[in-house]
Amino acid sequence: MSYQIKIVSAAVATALLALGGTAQADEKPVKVGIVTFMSGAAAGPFGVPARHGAEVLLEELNAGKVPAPYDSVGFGGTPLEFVYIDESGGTSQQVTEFRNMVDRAGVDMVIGYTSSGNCLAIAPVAEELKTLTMFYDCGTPRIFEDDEHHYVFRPVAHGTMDNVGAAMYAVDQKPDMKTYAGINQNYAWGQDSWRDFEGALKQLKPDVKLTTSQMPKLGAGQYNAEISAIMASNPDILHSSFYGGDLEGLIVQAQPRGMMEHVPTILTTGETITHDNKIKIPDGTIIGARGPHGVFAPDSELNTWFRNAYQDQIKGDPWYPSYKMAQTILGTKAAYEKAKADNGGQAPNTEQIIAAFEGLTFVAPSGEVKMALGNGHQAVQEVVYGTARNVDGKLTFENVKRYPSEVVTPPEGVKSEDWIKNGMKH
Amino acid sequence: MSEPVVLVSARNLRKQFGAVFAARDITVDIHAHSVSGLIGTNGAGKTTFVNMLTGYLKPDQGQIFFDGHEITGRPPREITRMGITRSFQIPQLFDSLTALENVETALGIVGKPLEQAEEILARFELTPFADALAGILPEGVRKLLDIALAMVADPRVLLLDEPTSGVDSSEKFEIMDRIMKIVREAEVTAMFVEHDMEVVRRYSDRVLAFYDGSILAAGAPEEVMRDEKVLEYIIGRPLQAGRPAQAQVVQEGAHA
Amino acid sequence: MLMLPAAIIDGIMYAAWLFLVAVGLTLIYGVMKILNLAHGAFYTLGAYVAATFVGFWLAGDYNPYYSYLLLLLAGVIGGLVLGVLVERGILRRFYKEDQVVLLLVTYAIFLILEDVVKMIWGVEPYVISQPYGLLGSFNIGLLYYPNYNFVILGAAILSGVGLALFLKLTRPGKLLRVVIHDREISMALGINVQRYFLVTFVAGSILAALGGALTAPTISVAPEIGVEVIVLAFAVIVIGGLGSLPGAALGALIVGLVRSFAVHYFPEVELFSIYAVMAVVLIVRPMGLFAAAEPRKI
Amino acid sequence: MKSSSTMHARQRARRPQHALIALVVTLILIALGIGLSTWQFVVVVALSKGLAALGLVLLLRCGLVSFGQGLYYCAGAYAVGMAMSHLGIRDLVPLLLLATVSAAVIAALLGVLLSRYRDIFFAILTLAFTMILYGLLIRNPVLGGSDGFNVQSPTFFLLADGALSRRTMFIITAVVVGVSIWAVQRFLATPMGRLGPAMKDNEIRVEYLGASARRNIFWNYTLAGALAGLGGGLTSFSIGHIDPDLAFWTTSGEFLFIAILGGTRNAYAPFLGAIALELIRSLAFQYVPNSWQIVIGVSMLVIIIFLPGGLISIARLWLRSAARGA
Repeated sequence: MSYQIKIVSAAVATALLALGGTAQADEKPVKVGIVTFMSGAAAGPFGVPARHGAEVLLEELNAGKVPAPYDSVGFGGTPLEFVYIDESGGTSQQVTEFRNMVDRAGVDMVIGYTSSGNCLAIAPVAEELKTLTMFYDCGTPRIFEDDEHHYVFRPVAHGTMDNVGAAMYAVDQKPDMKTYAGINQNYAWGQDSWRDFEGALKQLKPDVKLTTSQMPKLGAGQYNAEISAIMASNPDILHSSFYGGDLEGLIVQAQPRGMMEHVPTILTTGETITHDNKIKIPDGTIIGARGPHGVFAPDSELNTWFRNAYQDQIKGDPWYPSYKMAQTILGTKAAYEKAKADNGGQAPNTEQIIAAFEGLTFVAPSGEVKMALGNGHQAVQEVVYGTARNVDGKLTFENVKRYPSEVVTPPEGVKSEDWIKNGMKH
Repeated sequence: MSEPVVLVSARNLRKQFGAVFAARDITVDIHAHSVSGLIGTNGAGKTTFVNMLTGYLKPDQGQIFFDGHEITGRPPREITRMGITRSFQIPQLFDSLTALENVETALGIVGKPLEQAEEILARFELTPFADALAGILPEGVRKLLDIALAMVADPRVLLLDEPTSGVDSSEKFEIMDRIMKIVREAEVTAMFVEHDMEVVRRYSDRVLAFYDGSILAAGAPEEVMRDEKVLEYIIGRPLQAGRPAQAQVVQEGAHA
Repeated sequence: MLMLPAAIIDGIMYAAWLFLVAVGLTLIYGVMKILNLAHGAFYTLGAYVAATFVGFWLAGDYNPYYSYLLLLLAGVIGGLVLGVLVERGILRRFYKEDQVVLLLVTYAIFLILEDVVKMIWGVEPYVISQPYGLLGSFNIGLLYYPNYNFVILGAAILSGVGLALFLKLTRPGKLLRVVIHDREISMALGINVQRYFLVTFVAGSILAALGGALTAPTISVAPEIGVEVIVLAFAVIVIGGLGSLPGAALGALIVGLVRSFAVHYFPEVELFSIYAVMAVVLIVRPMGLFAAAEPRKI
Repeated sequence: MKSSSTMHARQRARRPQHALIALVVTLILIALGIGLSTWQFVVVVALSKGLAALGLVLLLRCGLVSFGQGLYYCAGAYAVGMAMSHLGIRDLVPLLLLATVSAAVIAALLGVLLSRYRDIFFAILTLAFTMILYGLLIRNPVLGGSDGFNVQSPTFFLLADGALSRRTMFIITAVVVGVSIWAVQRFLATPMGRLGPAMKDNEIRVEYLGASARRNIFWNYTLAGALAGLGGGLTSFSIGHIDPDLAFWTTSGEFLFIAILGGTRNAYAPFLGAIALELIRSLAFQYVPNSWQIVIGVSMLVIIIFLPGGLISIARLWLRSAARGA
């Protein structure tokens, strides 16, 4: 109730200001809760670069420095205010924080969440509180495949394509492969990634044989036995959805033993460790970025702007989670502004933003994004893989292949698991 | 008095700790309503005997009967419920509860109304300490409270393990007077372990003299204390040898 | 084939590492009867100090072989400073409390130290992998093992044997055994128990920090690395028997070999939880494999 | 004699008040929750955790520290979630009963074993058991693995119209808590309930008074499990999502913290502790977002040193002086 009133009054205020011409300093901003991991294992690889992405967007959008079609200040002329929340602490903590943001901090909408568990838990709460919520990173397809949502959007692709794409790339690059192996963390992310990869690979090349599937627990840290087991089983290709400290630890331990030189390794989140030269990635390692993000983002004016703005402000390269955050914020902006236009130039209410967001196609630094699944609430995008090659001490990518969304994502109404099982047909 | 009834009967009890015999062969009958004093040097087997009777230790050999039922090796709580209770050389109290709450807890376990707690404290002349925490009471009071807890269940047999050890010698007789008054009133069969021969002489009907895990002599106090072997092995020559044994006990209590 | 020797080597190396990270925990428990939940945080801190020292050294283009010395130094300095601070600043006030209250106290210390680490070093991982590969490697067929593993193995053996000899042969070691056996008696004998506690806690802290420092080159140093370590160290010493040095060694070998053989032979049968092993051992032998029974006095 | 009669009066007065005080506390809770509606959710979460901590209070009174209370919290929550999705039960009453009973059954089974253990070994074994459940759940894709799954709002047969509103859920939670407080206060007044502190002090004496320490621990443990199961069931409604984290040992650590913070003197204490923790956490998140663990850790140490009786001891002093002033 009070929320609706707030929105309407904000809308009226915005409309009056809009009539007066330029945005003014005392205008009530659009308040957005930004939720990313600031502690725990997912902070370093995902949470921190994503938050940096949000910080860059906030400054650039409020200064009106983003290129067209995003050149208006904030959202439709109204400046933005971000409230940053740490995503750690578990679902119970996150549900509490989400309610606090809405009930007490009075945010207008929420953008965030890397953990699939958190996304699953937040979605019904967002519905209950009628709060527009955009997921920027979490991978599980269950969000829109198991449930329908009205207030929840995911303007980035879900995780199925990461591993389907990985399987396709493996087959493309090694058409005569006979064996495969995997090392994934023993929790939902690792289990789902492995299931999708193995399922897709078996569809593409039914005669491949598994040598060993290692599932150490999250944060195990010591992988020497697993590395021995993988090397002893001598597979043609190795799949891993490791990330963050676990991924770096695996590579550090594999390096002096030559595992990754010996066995080409697919790292589905590998892009996150390509930036700061902490770790030498062996030639031949197959790197993914969970979409056309980061190093695989296509050349465009938007991409150049984002990369430069990010480098200026953060003093480093944007990683794929930074891109996904930027894409989510810009998608929301696109929906907001479309809704505003549909509303005769007045600030839209939540329902109007939702109507505009559903099925929207927008551009981002990572290229074109279509809200094609989940009744227009779930984006699809291409997936990109490339092979690492160190040239003069600099990491480059060769054999970069882009798989369009139609090939790597199930069509509307089909569950990812069934789609893979049934041959990934369209 | 009518024909004495044997209430507790121990047959050939043996208990060994490693190479040491704590009890070699203890056979004894305890008559109903008697008060027995258990004497003997340290390590003679008195406390082991008490511990076996109350189920803390299981004898390696032999049998214990109580009122015609065998109770050998039964756990303490069962033996307690059958009617044999005890006090301890180091009082076993609930130190963070008040004296009153100590007794109430005991009453609760036994299933008696808690209101009786004050009467029981009064009976032991402990009423002034009712609201004091048991952990900070003086040793003599703790000893009495320990016995009060043992009496809550209306036992038929009460075993007292050194009721006056650690108590100032001037208070000894006062404490024993109180205890024995209650014991006699309640017509409880009692046994007490004691090093002070004067206390034994004054309060027991019968004396069991332990030596090296066996009973050296048993009988009326005067009789046993005149026994040659008892004099030689346990009491030593009157008055001189009783003291060191006692001092040893106090030392033992200090760090246990 | 390759599998059996690989499984044994992996198991032993993992066991050596486990022992190294667990020995401080069992030492502290043995002497002080404190199960130090903050042990993992000491490990983390050692790893961070090492990462800082070595990172600085390598950035300066100095002789990389000295970085091994820096690892050692990081463990000793990190453990010493933290151990003294925690023992003198916090733990000492709680010695009169129950064992279980002390468990909560160390849990609180664990929570505090986790945040302290984040405040000092942030959440982004540090990688200082150069010392790991620098010593070359040996191989069995296809399988290459970095020689750095011998550094861990050596440190484990040295700390274990060293401690055992110290307890057995030296005068302070013998006195320490008295403290372990009976705190009250040793106080009555005039042994300065407080000082032995400080020294023991600091020694345990140094061992934990050293474990972290020596592990640092093989991992990515992140704030949460200690959580897994405390779990493993815990399991190792519970299985072996709390406070027992040979118990810790046996526990480490059991956990190490079981894990290694599971990884090599039954990866599809998910490695049963280490907690299950722990529970089974406690059910069968309620005090662990090597613990001395405590006499009860009445 | 005089002191004796006042003691009698004190004892007699103690008993009939349980129901009344529990009722008043429940009504105050409901009034506060409805008055401060933005805090309603935080209070509901705190109350559910308070129930689990109440179970710990029973154990702590016996001198036992469990690092595994999360096992039953999780079991209760999963019982609700599974009954909803697999059995189609939507009504709150059978769901909460199921949560309580299934947790109690597991607790009873493990209690047979755990009642043999004391001190640190009890703590370690309880921790091991909760982590075994955590490990099992994480590997179980049918139950959503580590991501867990969502739980719908329940219905209530007395209120015909569909899923319950937040406010109704709040009132129901407050009433459940009120009833639990009353029941536990009653239990604490029974001989077995009174035995707890005695067990903590001296198990030998307890045995030599004819009571079984193991049996007593068994019942306290089972009851503690049941309370945590009830709390877990309520949590699954308020959070609307359950996952294996509920069984992770840090969840149990949080319950312990709540119990220590509140105190173990009576059944009200853990709820005071739970609400205080949520307040501390909210404030810490607001003012020191990156070091709230330090705040929690330090307050834990401060409580152990300066306030071993927990917050309830302050509350009692305050109430007593207020009563004297009135």
